[in-house]
Amino acid sequence: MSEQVELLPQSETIVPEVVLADTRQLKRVLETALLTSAEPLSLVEMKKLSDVSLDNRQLEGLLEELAQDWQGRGVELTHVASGWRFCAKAEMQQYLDRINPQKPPRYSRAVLETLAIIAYHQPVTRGDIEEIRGVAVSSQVLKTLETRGWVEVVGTRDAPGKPELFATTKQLLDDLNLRALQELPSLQEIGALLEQDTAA
Amino acid sequence: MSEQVELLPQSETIVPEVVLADTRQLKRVLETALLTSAEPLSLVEMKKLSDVSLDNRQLEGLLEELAQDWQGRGVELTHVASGWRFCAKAEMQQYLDRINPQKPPRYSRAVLETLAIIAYHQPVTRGDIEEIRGVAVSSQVLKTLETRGWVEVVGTRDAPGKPELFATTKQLLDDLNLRALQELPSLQEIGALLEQDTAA
Amino acid sequence: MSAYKLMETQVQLIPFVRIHGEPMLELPRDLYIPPDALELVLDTFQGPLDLLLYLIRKHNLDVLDIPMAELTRQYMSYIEMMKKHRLELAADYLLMAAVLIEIKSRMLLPRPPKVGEEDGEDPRAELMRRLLEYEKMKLAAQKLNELPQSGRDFEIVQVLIENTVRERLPEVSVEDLRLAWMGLLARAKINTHHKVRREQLSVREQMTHILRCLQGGEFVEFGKLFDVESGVSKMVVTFIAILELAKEYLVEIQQSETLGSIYVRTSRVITAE
Repeated sequence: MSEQVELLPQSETIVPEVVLADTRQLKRVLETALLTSAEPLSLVEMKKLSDVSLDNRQLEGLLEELAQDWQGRGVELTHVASGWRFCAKAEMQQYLDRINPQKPPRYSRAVLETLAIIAYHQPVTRGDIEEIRGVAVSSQVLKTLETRGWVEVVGTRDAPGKPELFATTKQLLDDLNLRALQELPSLQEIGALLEQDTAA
Repeated sequence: MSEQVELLPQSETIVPEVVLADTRQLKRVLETALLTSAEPLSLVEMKKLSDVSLDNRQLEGLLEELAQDWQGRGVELTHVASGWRFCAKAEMQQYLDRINPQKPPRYSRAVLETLAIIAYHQPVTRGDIEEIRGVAVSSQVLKTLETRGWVEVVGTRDAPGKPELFATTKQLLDDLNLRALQELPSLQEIGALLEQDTAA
Repeated sequence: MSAYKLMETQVQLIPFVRIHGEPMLELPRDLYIPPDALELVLDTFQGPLDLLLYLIRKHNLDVLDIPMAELTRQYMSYIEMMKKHRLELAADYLLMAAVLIEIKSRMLLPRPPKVGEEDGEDPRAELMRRLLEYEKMKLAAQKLNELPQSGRDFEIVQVLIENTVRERLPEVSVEDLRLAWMGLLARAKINTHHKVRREQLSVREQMTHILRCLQGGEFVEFGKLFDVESGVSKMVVTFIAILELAKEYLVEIQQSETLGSIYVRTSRVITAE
């Protein structure tokens, strides 16, 4: 650790809260934790990795550096709803599919429409969904979305029969590489698209 | 890619089967595949990632290079029986544990009660324990405590069948952060608590 | 205020179906659909709103100015087929037919002179609203499906953590022991008078200690069992512990001659001899 000894006197003007050598080690640990974690890591979780206390700004600074370090690779550090995680770039998928050609099932229109209604109108009851779609919603459809972890019951409406209220989960945002619901395609744009079409 | 232009003429002696730019891309793809695969990847699988055909030697050469590139990081590329995979270094474990603390398992009530009886009534035989608990004490329970180093046989009682006498060890005191058995909650206090409880 | 006209182009939102194994990229131009294709069509449409939207688009109709008579007639011809073949699926469609006919009949009635805003409302308004809302969700569903999806369009990195040898052992606290004991007391209704007497733990501990000292089975000189440096109270405790052990027949105390050395050993050895 002669490095540390040499560096300390130099940093007399600004006293860094985290010493350079420690920063390097912390980045190694952060990288390892992010690479090995099955779920995105939140700032709160990542702070536990540091021996010295870090504020959000410092930690985010390190994460940005880490993201920079990974530029040009097939894998990138992304910021999603529940935190940060490494994932492969979409352009890599064609290669990865060669090894593992199994794909998750494509969802039926019934499932996708139900998901869209829950995403854009949440919280909604099954009745609300049926009202918009104009048909009964099979339990299977909701089950599919719940099993995938994309949709969950968040309460019941104070109405006869206490119908359950469905909403989308963080998992959905994570799986779509989004940070917040606002990042979903905007309904206004979709509406505008319809108008454009009709105006044409 | 001026690099490529400069480098290619140099390699006139050996005509590489894989051009340098392609090699770089192949390494990116290899790295991505290894990072995203849940299982170790075999050479056969990894060959599918290349657009040009590779022999084992070439592929292994690339993997060695990749392993080199990762040196000094918290994650390393390792060669296991069924292929190659990235794996976190053991030294990282302590940090990763901070984020994902495994919940320590708990002992059954039988184990805890047996331990309490041995602690408060030592030295006791299995018969004594059974009398107090009102049920048979399985060998497994005593074995668990002995294996843990918390209980040991300190003699036998001069009675038919020469039952073994169990007592607690210093290790138990150490593990409970006690200096002496007297520091255990006194039975009187416990009894008082119970009476209070039942009176309440 | 330009009218909403739904473009023909959106017909492509409907996935193609296969009839007799032949892909059908577009639904038949005419309204007649062969009976055996109907089931497929029924599966193709997501419901009456979807079917209505299809009819409106196919004929380049204006949602905001639906020609109710024509739309209802076409819709009914579909329904007739459904009734014959997949009655159980046709309920929602029949309901919609009722709605359509109701709208149509209200439009046929002469409109009363404007009394209030509500009365002047176009009977088609609610249907239009629903059609437009559904269409929006349909498009939203498509947009959602186009977003890159984890596992389908990109992979999550997952590097192994070798869950190292370090096996986690259960942790026990003093509190656990206290609770265990309370459980015992509560359950077995142990005679409190007997068991919760003033337990002299220090004596018990010392008894264990002495048994350990005697583990070799040899006689140990009485005095050697006392640690003079540990203080008077400890020595008293040791003495009581030896007496207690003797009382419980755990040790044997021998003195071969008066005023001679006293020896202690575990009683086990005696019987072993």
